[in-house]
Amino acid sequence: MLNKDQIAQRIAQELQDGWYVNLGIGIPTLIANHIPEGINVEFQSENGILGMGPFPYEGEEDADLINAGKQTITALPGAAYFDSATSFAMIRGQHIQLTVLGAMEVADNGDIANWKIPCKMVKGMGGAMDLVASAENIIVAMMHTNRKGQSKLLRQCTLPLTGVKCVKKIVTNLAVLEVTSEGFKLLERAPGVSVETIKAATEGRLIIDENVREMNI
Amino acid sequence: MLNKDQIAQRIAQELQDGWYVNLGIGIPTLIANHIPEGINVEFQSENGILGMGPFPYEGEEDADLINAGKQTITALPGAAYFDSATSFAMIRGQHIQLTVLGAMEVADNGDIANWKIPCKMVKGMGGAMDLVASAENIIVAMMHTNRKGQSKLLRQCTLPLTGVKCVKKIVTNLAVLEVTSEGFKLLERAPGVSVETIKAATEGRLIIDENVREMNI
Amino acid sequence: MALNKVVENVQAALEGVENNMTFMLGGFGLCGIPENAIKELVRRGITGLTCISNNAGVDDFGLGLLLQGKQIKKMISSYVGENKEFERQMLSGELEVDLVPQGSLAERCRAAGAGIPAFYTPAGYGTEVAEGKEVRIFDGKPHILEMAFQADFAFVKAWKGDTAGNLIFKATAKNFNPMMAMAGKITVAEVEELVPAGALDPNQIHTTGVFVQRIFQGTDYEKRIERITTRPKV
Amino acid sequence: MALNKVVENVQAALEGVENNMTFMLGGFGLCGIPENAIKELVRRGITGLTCISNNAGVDDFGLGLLLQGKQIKKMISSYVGENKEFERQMLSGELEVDLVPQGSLAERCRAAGAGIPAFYTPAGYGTEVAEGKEVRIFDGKPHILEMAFQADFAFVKAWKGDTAGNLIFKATAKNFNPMMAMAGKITVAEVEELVPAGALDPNQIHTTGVFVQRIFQGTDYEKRIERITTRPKV
Repeated sequence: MLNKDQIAQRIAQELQDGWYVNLGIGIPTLIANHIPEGINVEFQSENGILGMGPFPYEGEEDADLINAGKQTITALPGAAYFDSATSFAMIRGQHIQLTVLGAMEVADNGDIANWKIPCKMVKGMGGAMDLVASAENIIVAMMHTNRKGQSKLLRQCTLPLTGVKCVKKIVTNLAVLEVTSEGFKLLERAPGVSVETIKAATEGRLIIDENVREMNI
Repeated sequence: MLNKDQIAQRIAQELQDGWYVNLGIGIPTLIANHIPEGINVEFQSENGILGMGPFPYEGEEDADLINAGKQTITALPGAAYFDSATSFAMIRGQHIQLTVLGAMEVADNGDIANWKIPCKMVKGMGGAMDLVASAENIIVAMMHTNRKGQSKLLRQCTLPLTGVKCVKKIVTNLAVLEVTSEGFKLLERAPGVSVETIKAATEGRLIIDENVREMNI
Repeated sequence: MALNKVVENVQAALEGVENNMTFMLGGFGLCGIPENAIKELVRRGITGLTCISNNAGVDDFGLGLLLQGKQIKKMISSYVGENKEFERQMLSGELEVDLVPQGSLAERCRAAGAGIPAFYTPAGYGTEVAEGKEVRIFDGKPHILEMAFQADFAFVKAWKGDTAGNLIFKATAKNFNPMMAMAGKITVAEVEELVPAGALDPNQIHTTGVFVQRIFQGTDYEKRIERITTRPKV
Repeated sequence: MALNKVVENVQAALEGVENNMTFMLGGFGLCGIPENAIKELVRRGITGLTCISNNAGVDDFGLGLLLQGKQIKKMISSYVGENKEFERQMLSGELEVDLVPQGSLAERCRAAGAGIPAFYTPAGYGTEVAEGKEVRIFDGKPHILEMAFQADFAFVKAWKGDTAGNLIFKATAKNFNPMMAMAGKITVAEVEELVPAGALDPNQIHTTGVFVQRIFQGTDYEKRIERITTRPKV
């Protein structure tokens, strides 16, 4: 079973040289720490920066330089700043090759719910709806089940949707899955995790080929 | 009867302090030479400059600095450059207080035709359709009649339209007229030009009050 | 000569604000917010406001200050609830909240400034954001029709500005400020540094003075950081 | 590390251009046109092209060079006919011409790059430009629906650019270049001065590298002026 950092590490293996990438808050943020050798990517934060660098050293924070999670950041050489309309022009116009974000639920048709729980305080969708509606390549990073042990990979989402038929791939603590027209296709299982465990933790339709390989982590 | 420079001079009297103004090619261009004392306006050229200044001195032309008529220009202190989308955001978004342009025909409901003559070479509308469709305040600068002596102020345009019901005021070599729901209202006549002359030269509906005053030129 | 948009201070800049108006306020989180204008709105105590702003501040800073005084009737934002008073007012029904996808929020501001009354976007299709909105397929993909906003005033904050109203923003403090500057019937810009017309390079202007009706030199900027995050020096 | 978009020369930059493709070309008149790309398109002799460009050059410069070789099938522009060969081909029916209001041309490029499939504008309502287009009333005023363009390649010209593809334009040579850069499936930028990533101030970037697939150092810029207009020294 993977921990959160290992989920990020596994997703980092999906990165391709030359990609622009938008990382959501939570697990996706950790991906920046695991970029494979020889792979060069540039991070976009939707509040207005391309070429986002690491957090600043203590005492070097700049109130005018933050990421979409409102954390202080730095800019790498070759970075550029832009306004919010231009930022979402990049996103909506499919100039960002990969979006990674967390989710509360994913359905086996690619629907995603990650912004609202009815009867609870709603904070808003931020940029998530724009991101999922436009990204050509969306990976969801999440735990396979919720705190009550219920599957987050469903036949149909029960929570209000963020986007429809948009998720392409899911990396959880248990597995790597691809969304196909017939449901979740199990691509890889986490080290030491059996296909049966994944089956039991997945409520949506699950396609299992012979010999599902173990992740290389 | 006014010459072209005097038409420009009369229109310049309409300028109000603090206005942004877009001047079309031809007579409108001459307006910049007649800005009244104490009136401060800024000129926009739709190819991407606010704060357009006079032509450069010989030998100081910059190929990268032209106006919408493709003439070399200069920029005044406080000028700004911008792209074409932003330029027309200013125009379409009604941030420019006055547009002055020439016309081949104006109808007494405010329709204007100034871009195309059927069966002749068509050069295109450039920015004219955007300007007339959006400007709150459009003044047409033109001769009252065409080369054949026919009226250019019509009941209805015969040429393909540039915009509908948009012209507010017309300054010609003979008169100043306002477009009202009942037709062209004669506001002023050029020095030495009789109301009868204007009547004869105007094909569209003409509203004539008693004592039409002579222009102050 | 360049036009002069300078007003003496924040009081003069906010001349004409009234109860029940709609305002746009630049900023992302607490970054790039018009601190001076917000303080003056608090001081004036006007109420019934509709505020279009990506976020709603924190309890004791930014738009949170207007919430404390119950001056806001409705928030139009993409992400809110970083403060308790907001949550209380929202749950009690005192505060109306309209949540808009961030990209649609930005584009609806730009559209307002650009004379585009409406446009199609895929964002929000199939979600509750699309409820009551026209759906249309383009190139096989469903989109929804989103409308331009309208605002009586837009309050923006820039790094540098000149007397003609030209603005330059710094780093990610740019965010929503340029589009909101385009969209206000009256746009009020406060700047950290006000310089004479001609002092800024015309190639480097982010927002041209044509969009700005009033500009003033801001004072006492706190520029609070919401989440200071650092790494250790190696 | 910033991504590297640099290609060696114009030949490499135009890899993949083919007959019958649709191109966008930046520039207003002869100001800010991608001189190197145009010359290379002429050299390659590809034909059947659809060119989206505000103007069509003059007889012996700019897009006029492509017209001389009868490489263009269709022009989508706002203002054309500054050259005799254009006129001849248009009147003889060899050349198809689609005239678009300049603001709609600019916005349709931006829309293409911004993932906005369509938008409403008042420009052209009631004219032949509106023929066959949806009309809708917003706030009492009629608007027409305009669609985003599509382009296989966009060719733009900038003043300075860095290896990451970030661009800075000079004065009014900016014009259509930034929106077209956003809109090309492959955007090729040629620059007067190519510098290393990090050499340009990130606050001053006009077009970010995310929109640019290939960048190269242009050569032999003529930068011809269409209408030299001067005033006498007093």
